[in-house]
Amino acid sequence: MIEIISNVIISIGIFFLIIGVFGIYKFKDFYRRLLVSSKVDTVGAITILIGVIIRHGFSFFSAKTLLILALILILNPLTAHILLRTAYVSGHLLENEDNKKGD
Amino acid sequence: MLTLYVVSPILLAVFMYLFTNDKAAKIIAILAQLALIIASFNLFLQARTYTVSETVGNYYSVTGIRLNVDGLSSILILLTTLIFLTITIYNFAEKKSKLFWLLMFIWEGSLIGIFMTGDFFNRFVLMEVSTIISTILIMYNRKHRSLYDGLYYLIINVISVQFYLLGVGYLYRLTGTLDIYEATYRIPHIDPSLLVLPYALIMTFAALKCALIPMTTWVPKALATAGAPPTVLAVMSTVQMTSGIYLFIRMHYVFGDFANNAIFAFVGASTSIVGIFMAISQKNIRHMLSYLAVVQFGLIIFGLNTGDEYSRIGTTYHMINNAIAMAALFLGTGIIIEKYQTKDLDKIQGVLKSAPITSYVLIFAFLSIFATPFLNGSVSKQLIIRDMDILGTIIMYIISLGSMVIFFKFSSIFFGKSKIEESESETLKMEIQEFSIIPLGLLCILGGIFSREAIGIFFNAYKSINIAENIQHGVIFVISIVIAFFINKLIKKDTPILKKLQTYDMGIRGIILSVGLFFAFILLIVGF
Amino acid sequence: MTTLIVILWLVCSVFVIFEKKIVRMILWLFLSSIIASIIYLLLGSPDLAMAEATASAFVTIIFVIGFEKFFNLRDMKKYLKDEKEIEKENKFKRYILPAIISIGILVLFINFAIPVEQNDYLKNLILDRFTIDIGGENAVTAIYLGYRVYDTIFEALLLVIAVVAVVHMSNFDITKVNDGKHSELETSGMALFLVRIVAPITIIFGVYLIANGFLSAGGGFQGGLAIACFFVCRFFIYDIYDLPIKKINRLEDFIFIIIVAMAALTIFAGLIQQVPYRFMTLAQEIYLFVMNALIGIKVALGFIILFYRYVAIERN
Amino acid sequence: MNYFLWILVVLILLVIFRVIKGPTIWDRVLAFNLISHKFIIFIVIFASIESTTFLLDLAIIYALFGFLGEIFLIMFLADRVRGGKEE
Amino acid sequence: MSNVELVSIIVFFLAFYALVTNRNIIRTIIFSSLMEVSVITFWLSIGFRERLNPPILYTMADYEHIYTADPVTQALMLTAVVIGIAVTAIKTIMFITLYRKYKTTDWDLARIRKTEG
Repeated sequence: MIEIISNVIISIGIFFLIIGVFGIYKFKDFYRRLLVSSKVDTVGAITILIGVIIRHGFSFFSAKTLLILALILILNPLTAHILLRTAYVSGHLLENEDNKKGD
Repeated sequence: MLTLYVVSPILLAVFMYLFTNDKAAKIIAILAQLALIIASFNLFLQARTYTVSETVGNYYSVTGIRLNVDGLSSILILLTTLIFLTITIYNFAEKKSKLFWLLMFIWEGSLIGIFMTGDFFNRFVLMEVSTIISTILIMYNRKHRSLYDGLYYLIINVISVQFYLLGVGYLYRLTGTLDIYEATYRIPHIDPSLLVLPYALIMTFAALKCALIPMTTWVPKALATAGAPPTVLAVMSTVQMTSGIYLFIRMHYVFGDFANNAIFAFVGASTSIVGIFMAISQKNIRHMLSYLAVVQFGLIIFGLNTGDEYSRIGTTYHMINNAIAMAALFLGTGIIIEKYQTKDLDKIQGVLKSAPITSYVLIFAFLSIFATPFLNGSVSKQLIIRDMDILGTIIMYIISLGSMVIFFKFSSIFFGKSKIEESESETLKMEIQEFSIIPLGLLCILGGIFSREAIGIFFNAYKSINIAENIQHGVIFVISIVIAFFINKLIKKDTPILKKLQTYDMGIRGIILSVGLFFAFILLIVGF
Repeated sequence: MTTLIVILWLVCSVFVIFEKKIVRMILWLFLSSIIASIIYLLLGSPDLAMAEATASAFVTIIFVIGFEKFFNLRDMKKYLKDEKEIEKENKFKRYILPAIISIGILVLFINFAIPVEQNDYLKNLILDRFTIDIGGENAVTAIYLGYRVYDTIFEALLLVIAVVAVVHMSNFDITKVNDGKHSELETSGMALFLVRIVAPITIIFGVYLIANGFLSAGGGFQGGLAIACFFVCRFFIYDIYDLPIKKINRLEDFIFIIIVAMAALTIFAGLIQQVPYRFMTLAQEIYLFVMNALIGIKVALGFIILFYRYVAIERN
Repeated sequence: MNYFLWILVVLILLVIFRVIKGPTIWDRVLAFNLISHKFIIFIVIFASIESTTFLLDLAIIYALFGFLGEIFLIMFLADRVRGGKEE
Repeated sequence: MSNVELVSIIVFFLAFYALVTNRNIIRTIIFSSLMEVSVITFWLSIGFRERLNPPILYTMADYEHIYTADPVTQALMLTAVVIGIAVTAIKTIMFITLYRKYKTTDWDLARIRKTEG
């Protein structure tokens, strides 16, 4: 039973990841791609790890997975933030949806 | 405790680097060298009768790293300590920092380790250590260093060592062991078609280390780089390059009957002959000497792969003689270059008057190299020739002739009038330096006169040269020296070919490509 | 599974080679190394996967600092102008001939690389014996610190030499920089705060790797690099170069001496085999732990020096 | 569980196309970030299949070191890239 | 021949090709790093079987060690990785100093400037 539940949760996470990958091809602007992919990716990772934790129950394995989850929670948005900030500071411009240069 | 020979210089070096000053370091260095030479002589005496063998940590069978010292390696260890003692004395009056001694001692330790180890992978690690240390040391002078040469030398070595590593991988898969002696027993039972690849891969690296053609061009980069201390070059041209030959000998021994001698005899001979032309064309003393080293190493490879026991003993003896002569040449020219502040062959004149001792040592070293009767070089060459066929004999004499021409070109520095003034402060330093190279010159003479005894001690084989051979050799020697003199007169005019040869330099791409081509060449010949 | 990841690795390697811009090459190399480390994991060697992942990150850091000047277009243009100074080679000689030769050698190589089962002699011998001879539960650590500790000493020596070489090769003699060149990125408050949280995790994790080295995957080298990673984080946070490099350097050399002495006393002299049978396991575990810790500290110090040397002095 | 690994590898392959294509360096770094995170998940699922705890250490190493290398690259790119042009 | 071995050899010769054709010192350094990675991968593929277990005591399922990875190659390659990093650091610093001196990233141009003085 636990196996099935965890498999379903992991499948949902994988689905999020697929959406994230779809996102980096759908949008034509870097900032939009960053927004979509990093958010969805983080959500997917969290979901998958929760699935793995459920699968292993209350054990050392789960504790370690929890640590990884915490790390991903910190590091993934942080990377996205620094990436965006640096791109913006160094003058990478926003583009409109129909590929015209904005201000 | 064989590990002590390797670990103690390294430990001492780091200890010295941390806790002493420059002056104390110098004295400790000399004392340590003396102790090491005594210890290695003791080891040599032991190894004469039986192979000293030890597994690091006394582990079962081949699980650990096995160290082996047999006759050949004990001789080379003795040679290493001898040369390091010489250069320690040579450097005594110079201001060298602790760093120099640190690197030198680690280098010595790693070289002794290379001669000792009986493990494929350990050899790779030690080779990397010695390569990197020699790279730092040839660029020791911060002001005059040539980074291009250093980078070239480092990168070609690092890339070609990957071929060796691949070869060891294939060999490990076949034999299931990393121990060289264990592998030697197993290889005869393996299907020969499986051995082609590891043989070609390992031999490619060995050939690069021996500076065989077409991978010769790294030698002048290492041995003639601007600003390298002569002591470093003395070690580089002798022990470091001999470690390449040692690798070659050991690997050929591992492959036993599978090893193909004919190719390497051919490649060695052609290396020597090309090296002669390159050396004659040079105007820079160090370039000339570095190509002379190439000639000698080609000759050694040629001697190793032709003939029988006699030529093998002769070649091994020649390896030692060559090392002593090369060390004398590089140290002697170091004195001269420092005195004249130039490396140009045409600008140096009258050395015989301004530095008589140095020039006599240089002359004896050269005489030894081109096999003058009664010197050690002639004994070893006659031993090589003894059982060779006609073609091999002719090639050997041609190489001797070429060395003579090189000598005549070089000898222009001895005559004429010297244009430099003596400075008082430098004399003591020079005296110590000259004092340090006298033993090397003496060894050239002693090794010739007492050749029978020397070969007896070194190889447990009493093989001497009879009178008829001596007379024959003497006649050919006189004839060839006359021919060489006239050839030297002929080539004095600047021919365009020589000028082209003088500036010839293979870039990094060329040498990497030639490593690959050499590998393919061996694969093709051995495989089909 | 392995096949697909190997193909990924091949794709990345191809792009390392045919990419024109240096930054992209570094990125591809990083990616290629990381995929390679996944391959190592699938081949059953988590130790090496860890080592490769840490090493590739450090190599990337070195490359980024070293080749920083050649990132932008202007330098590349200048480089192209340089190229015109030398006489032009024709395309056949420069690209097509080497390609033909390389493919030829590759075909020859594959022709002679006859598939054959591995000879398991040494592997079985070691797997059967390592718990008795060396102790611990990780066979890789047992070989690294036991059977082949002689190699490990030279490896540690090579790191000492690398530090010496980096100091010697550089044009700068300075070892202490109080106010170096600051990074241009005005780190935001959020980033600072989060890096501050991450930094202690790295050091704890490094200690954990070192301490657990002989029981599971990991060990001195990987843990040492993780500790060095803490100092990289420190560089992110404070942006200053106030480490006493000279003292660290001396400490590193000193620890190297201790490592060699320790190996010489216990393994080379065979002291560890003299221990009474009752205390054997304990002695072995103490040996493995101490040796791992020493190597970890040495590696950490070495890489801290290398990193600071590059980032504080060579960037100017 | 094995299917998840296959899907992840295919996803990684898809993201690699973004690294190849990505018009700016920022796209490449972003795609790289996604790949390294997918690898972390890959390792966690792999460890879960094998039920070996120490493989998770590798995932932590990936998280920490992938992050560090990436951040370093980004930081040094900052003053090298101006005006939105790549490199 | 396993896939891993085949691809690692292909990558080895790709790096070889790249080293032969390029003239840029930076690239030479990066390609030689790639070559090292390929050689390490080759070594690990020596005892290739599907689903190998790590050589750690409690994961080794069988007593004949058929499905246990070879610890020897791993320990050797751990050494090779460390050597690789040390060499890379040295190469990079040498390149930086060379660039300061000759102001070029080109092998041939560096040689020309060296002989000019």
